[in-house]
Amino acid sequence: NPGYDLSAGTYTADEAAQDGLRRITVADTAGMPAAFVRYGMQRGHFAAQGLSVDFKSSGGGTTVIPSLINGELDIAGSNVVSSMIAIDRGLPVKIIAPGTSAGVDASRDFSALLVTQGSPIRTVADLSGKRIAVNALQSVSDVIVAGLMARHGGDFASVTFVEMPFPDMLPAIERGNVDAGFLIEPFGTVGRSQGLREVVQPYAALQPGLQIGGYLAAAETVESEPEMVAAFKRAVRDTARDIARDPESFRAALPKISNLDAAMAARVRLNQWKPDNDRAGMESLAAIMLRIGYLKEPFDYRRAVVG
Amino acid sequence: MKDGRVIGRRAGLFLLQFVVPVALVAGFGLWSERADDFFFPPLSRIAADFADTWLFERVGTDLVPSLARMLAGYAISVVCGVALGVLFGMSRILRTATDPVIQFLRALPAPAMIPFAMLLFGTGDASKVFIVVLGTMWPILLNTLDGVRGVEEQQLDMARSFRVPATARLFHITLPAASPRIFAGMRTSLGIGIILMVVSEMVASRNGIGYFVLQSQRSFEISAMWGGVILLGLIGLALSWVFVRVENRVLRWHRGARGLLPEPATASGRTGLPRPTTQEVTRA
Amino acid sequence: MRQAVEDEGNALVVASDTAGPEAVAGPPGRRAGPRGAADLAIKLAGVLAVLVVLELCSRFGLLPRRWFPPVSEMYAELFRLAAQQPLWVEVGRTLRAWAVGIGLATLLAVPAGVALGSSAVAYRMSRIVIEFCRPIPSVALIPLAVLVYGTGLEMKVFLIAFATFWPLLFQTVYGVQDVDPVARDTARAYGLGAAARFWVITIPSAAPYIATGLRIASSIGLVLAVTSELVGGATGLGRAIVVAQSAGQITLMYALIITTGLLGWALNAVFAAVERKALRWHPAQRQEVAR
Amino acid sequence: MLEVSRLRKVYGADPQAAPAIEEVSFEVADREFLCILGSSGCGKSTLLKCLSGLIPASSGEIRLNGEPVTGPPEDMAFVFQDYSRSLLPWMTVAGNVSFPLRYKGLSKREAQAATDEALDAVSLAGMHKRFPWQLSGGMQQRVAIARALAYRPKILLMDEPFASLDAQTRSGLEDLLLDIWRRFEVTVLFITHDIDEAVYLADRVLVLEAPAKVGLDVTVPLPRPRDQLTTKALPEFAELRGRLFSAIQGAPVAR
Amino acid sequence: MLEVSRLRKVYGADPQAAPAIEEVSFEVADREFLCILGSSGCGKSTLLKCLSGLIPASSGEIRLNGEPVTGPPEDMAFVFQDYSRSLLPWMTVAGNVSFPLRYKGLSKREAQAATDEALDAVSLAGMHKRFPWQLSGGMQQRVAIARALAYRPKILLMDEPFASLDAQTRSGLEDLLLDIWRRFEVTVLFITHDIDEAVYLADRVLVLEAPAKVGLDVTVPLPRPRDQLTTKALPEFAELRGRLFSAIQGAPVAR
Ligand SMILES: Nc1ncnc2c1ncn2[C@@H]1O[C@H](COP(=O)(O)OP(=O)(O)OP(=O)(O)O)[C@@H](O)[C@H]1O
Ligand SMILES: Nc1ncnc2c1ncn2[C@@H]1O[C@H](COP(=O)(O)OP(=O)(O)OP(=O)(O)O)[C@@H](O)[C@H]1O
Ligand SMILES: [Mg+2]
Ligand SMILES: [Mg+2]
Repeated sequence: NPGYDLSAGTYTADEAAQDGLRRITVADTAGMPAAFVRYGMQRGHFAAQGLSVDFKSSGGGTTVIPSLINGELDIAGSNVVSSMIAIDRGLPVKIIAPGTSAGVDASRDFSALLVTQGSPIRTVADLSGKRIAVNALQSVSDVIVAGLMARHGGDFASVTFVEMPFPDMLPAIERGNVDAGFLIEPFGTVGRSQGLREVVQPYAALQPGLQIGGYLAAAETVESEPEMVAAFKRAVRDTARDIARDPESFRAALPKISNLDAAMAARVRLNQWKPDNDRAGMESLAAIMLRIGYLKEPFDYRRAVVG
Repeated sequence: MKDGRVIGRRAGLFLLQFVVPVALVAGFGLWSERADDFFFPPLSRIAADFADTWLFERVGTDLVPSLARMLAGYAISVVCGVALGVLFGMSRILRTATDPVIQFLRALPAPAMIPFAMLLFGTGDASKVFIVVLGTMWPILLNTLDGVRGVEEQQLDMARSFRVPATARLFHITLPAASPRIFAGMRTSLGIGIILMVVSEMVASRNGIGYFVLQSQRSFEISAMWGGVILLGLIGLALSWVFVRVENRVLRWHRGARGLLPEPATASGRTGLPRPTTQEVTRA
Repeated sequence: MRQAVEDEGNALVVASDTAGPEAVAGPPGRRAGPRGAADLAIKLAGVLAVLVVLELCSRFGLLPRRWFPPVSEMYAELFRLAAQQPLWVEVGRTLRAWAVGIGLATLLAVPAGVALGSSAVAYRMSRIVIEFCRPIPSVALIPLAVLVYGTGLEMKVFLIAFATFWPLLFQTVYGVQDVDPVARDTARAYGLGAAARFWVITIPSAAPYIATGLRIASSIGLVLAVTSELVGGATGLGRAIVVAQSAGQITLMYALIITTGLLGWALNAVFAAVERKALRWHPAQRQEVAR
Repeated sequence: MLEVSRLRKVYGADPQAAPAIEEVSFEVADREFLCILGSSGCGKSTLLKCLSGLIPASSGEIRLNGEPVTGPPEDMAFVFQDYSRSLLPWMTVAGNVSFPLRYKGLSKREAQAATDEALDAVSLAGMHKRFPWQLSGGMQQRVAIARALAYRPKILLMDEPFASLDAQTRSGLEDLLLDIWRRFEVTVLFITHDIDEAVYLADRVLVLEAPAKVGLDVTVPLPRPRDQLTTKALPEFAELRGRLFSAIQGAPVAR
Repeated sequence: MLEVSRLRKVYGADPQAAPAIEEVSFEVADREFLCILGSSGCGKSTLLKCLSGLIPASSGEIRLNGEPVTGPPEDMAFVFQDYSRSLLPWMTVAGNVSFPLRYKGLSKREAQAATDEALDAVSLAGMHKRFPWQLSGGMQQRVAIARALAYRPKILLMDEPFASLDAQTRSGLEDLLLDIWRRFEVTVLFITHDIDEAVYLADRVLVLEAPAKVGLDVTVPLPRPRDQLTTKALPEFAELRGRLFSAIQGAPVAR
């Protein structure tokens, strides 16, 4: 298991040894997104595009963006909502490639809104006035909830979002510290197996196949190294297609390329990856964000996204 | 004439403390206006943001709850830290038995302990107070423990020979003798307390300065974040100002015994206890 | 202070050979043997008591077992981990940042503390800045630190040094103010210059405070090393905790947290041992020897 | 009645180390005034601390009225040789003197009266509100003495209590001590280096030789009440003084 | 030549407070041996500290060889009254004696030799490796004395240096001091409460009255070299002793 370490800190594929490859430094969130890049590396999709990837796992939007700007990272994964906020505030970064996406059908979506068995919450509209655990405020989860409530009824302003790490949500739901939790895999699976009830698969419910993640690069990099950016995009596209074609081998690889143990890897709902950016999805998210004040100006897709 | 000089010197000392801060602020102000760096916005913008936010819109919603949680945690720490420090300082067996556990607990990072705190105390204020306690108790405990162990033997022997009971020895000898160390620990903890107040508000919060700073960071409102940081600094200044005043009163004897008071009580011993001086004093 | 630097080399030699070889010889009749064994037993008893309580808490559901596994399972996981290299790699990453950060903070804070503790003017000039900067939480600085130093060792070292500077500084200031005036006058009477007094009087008098400060800083440094990895994305134990957490491996996560605690304990033991040697003259250590 | 039998004291954990007290046996009757002489480092202070139960003896036995002494007995006062360290710097002079009284059961009022009286007796009236570190060495020593006197002990242990005092203050305090000793029926153990003082004060003088064993144990045949002028002019005084002087001269110096 | 003119010292910042030294003027010739007597608390220690430049005078002037004294002059040694606190607890006995020597420029070897010699002289040979807190009071005082002697000062200030020593050790050290004073041409200022000692040692005796003003300034007419037996037997000795005694008796006690 070469290159593996506990902090999933750095991972350099064997191909780094080969000559003639462009070395790039990429970071992505620990867990499934990180597994995606490493799967692509394992399958040689990056090397095929002339890239040798030094992979780091990241600590989320607030730290990867400074790293992109100071040149420490070439490319970093983040979620589209945080990325759009950063771009809206004038940070010189651009979305260059799609990251994870919601499942096309709800049963294969990796997000889940969980409540206790006895909870009165049955639909999105029931969430009015309730406390929902999310892993980060001003991020994907609250935007998605806002979108769902706008569509299905309910008063978004009356919802209280409580920020906590995913693993802490399950006990918090069970003990009644929050009324519902907005989880992703593998915690959704864990929660369901522990008897929590799934109200909805929020990502897919808002829009099947909605793009959640995205790869960012500094505007300067996009400008000065278009070929590298294009090569990275192609590698992402090839990896996404590879996984879409044969999700089970990706699943089989999970215990090696992520921290999931084999039992869990066999059960989780897999994320989806799409070959291209989802302009419609991003624009609909942006509309919601503008409405609830997360964006200050209307989203300009052409300025924010490359390709 | 001599009085005039003394007053002049006092005024000089008083003004002196503003020289460096003013210079730094001016320097940063000038630099930041020109720097055009996203992460270091112009000082004028930070100031405007600060005024918008903290005068006095969010005082009630964020500042007060934060301070209340922090001070509650700090108070618990002082009480527990001193009590445990005295206990462990006086009993070799207890000290030895608890040492590994304490050293272990001390090294646990607060952010990693938040899940555990939430398990124990839920997501409310109690878990945040717990996080503050978990971080601020150790400097007080360690200093008290070392202070208690460093008490001059002769003083304890004296009290023992006069058959002063153990509790009285504790309150009249051990604690006063250890008080310079206890204050050192409390001073250290004060800063840590503010830091942990912020850390504890990173998770499961709906208000507080830490929450505000974190959300500003999240949404890349950098000048708002700086405003929050400045507020934290100001809180630190204010609390330490109060702290030093209390300390000067309580540790006056120590300053005097250490020859650090320029104005010891006068020889005539006129009235009551000597008046506490209002400035921290060190020997030039 | 300038003079202190000039005379430093010379002064160090003197200070060390007046206290050095003799100090090692020590008071007569000091034996560690039986007492050391008894201490060890007491310590083990203390640790065991806590472990048993925790174990029972989760076994009997006082703490929800699913979210707080029995400690025996955590330790089992830890032993499994300890047999493998990856754990030690993470420990190494964390410790390296810790060591550099603490070292840097000590080098900066102790001289600064001595200067502030012995000069009213210096203290006045800096106190507002100090009190202002001290409560600024490192977590708030993480994005800036990442911007300036990246997510590697430097960022961690910066955060650790920034956070541990303050306790060390204040402990030193308080220590310097606790110098016995008769001892200070003695040195002055014998014509010791400011630099010599610094090494011969001030440092030893303040040493108990500084030693406590170092032990406080040691654990704060460790906490910050881990926090900066947790939040800032640098590799090390903290990152491993996040990774374990994000994979839902609660037992692994707690095993890693325990590793942090054990590290803190081990580092403290080292500091305490050095302190016991170096401060044998101090009443706190004397009690353990004489009587 | 204080009985000391085969007392031995070795500092530290190593029983092989040189003893501070080799082996001492003696008795002190109730209300006796015993002075202890001996060269520097011969173990006088150690002996006093053992007798007071402050430090444990390595072997041997100390009995007070038949009871073995394991800790400081009731109604005992101690004036330490290192007086400046035995004063509490965070208390005023009055606080230092009255501090033990409160735990003896005196009311605040009584404690204050006793404090005032004792401070008066050592010529420190008006110094109540000063702190110890604002006093001269001799004044500090007198505060320590006042504390012991105000306590009205039944046993008074004094370790070179007058060492830092001038001749006049000293003789005044000697007489004060004799007066208190007589009026309140105190047993006094008094260490001094001043042979005149020892002879003038004591019923009995013990000369210790290093490492503390009793070298000489003489009863002072001088009549009471004594008086600085007449007593010191007595031929017995001079004779005893000479004897003690040569006894100490002959004693080996402590190493 | 040390000149003190109209020296006044008030502790604290309040100039209205009672002064520790009212107003003192006197001179000390080079190589003179001056003893200072005075009741407890009359300002002797304060005077010595002012002369040494350790604490600033409130007014008046101190000149050493014509230069005003603003800080501790070179080649001065000081034995403090509070000897136990002037020993550094983190240094061994040898370390305490030798540390000033190294800063005086002596090589390690020379410092060690001087330390050995001084410790020998005060009968503490073999105590090199002990720590001060493992010594008896008198031994600690002798360490402080050894430190001063090893330093080979030109000016030696001693504040009740022999207060905790037994008669024999004391007279031995008196003679040692006289010997060193003569051989190394030291100016000595020596505070004591022992009139015999003052007369025996001094060229001149100063009696201070509280709050320190010079009450008496007498030259000691005794021949040198002096000797414990013969000198003290001289009629002039007894006469001077009597004079000083009554001078001190007459002085008011410090309040
Ligand atoms: N630090 C101080 N602050 C205030 N007053 C002081 C201080 N030190 C001494 N004094 C006062 O100054 C006066 C003189 O003290 P000093 O120590 O000089 O006396 P002394 O002659 O040495 O007495 P002794 O023989 O008892 O040592 C005393 O009344 C004392 O209370
Ligand atoms: N804490 C200690 N640890 C080790 N040895 C000690 C300790 N205290 C005293 N001693 C030794 O015990 C011996 C007797 O000391 P003690 O203090 O009883 O002498 P003393 O007769 O009171 O002398 P002095 O007249 O000088 O006060 C000395 O040799 C001393 O070095
Ligand atoms: Mg003694
Ligand atoms: Mg004096």
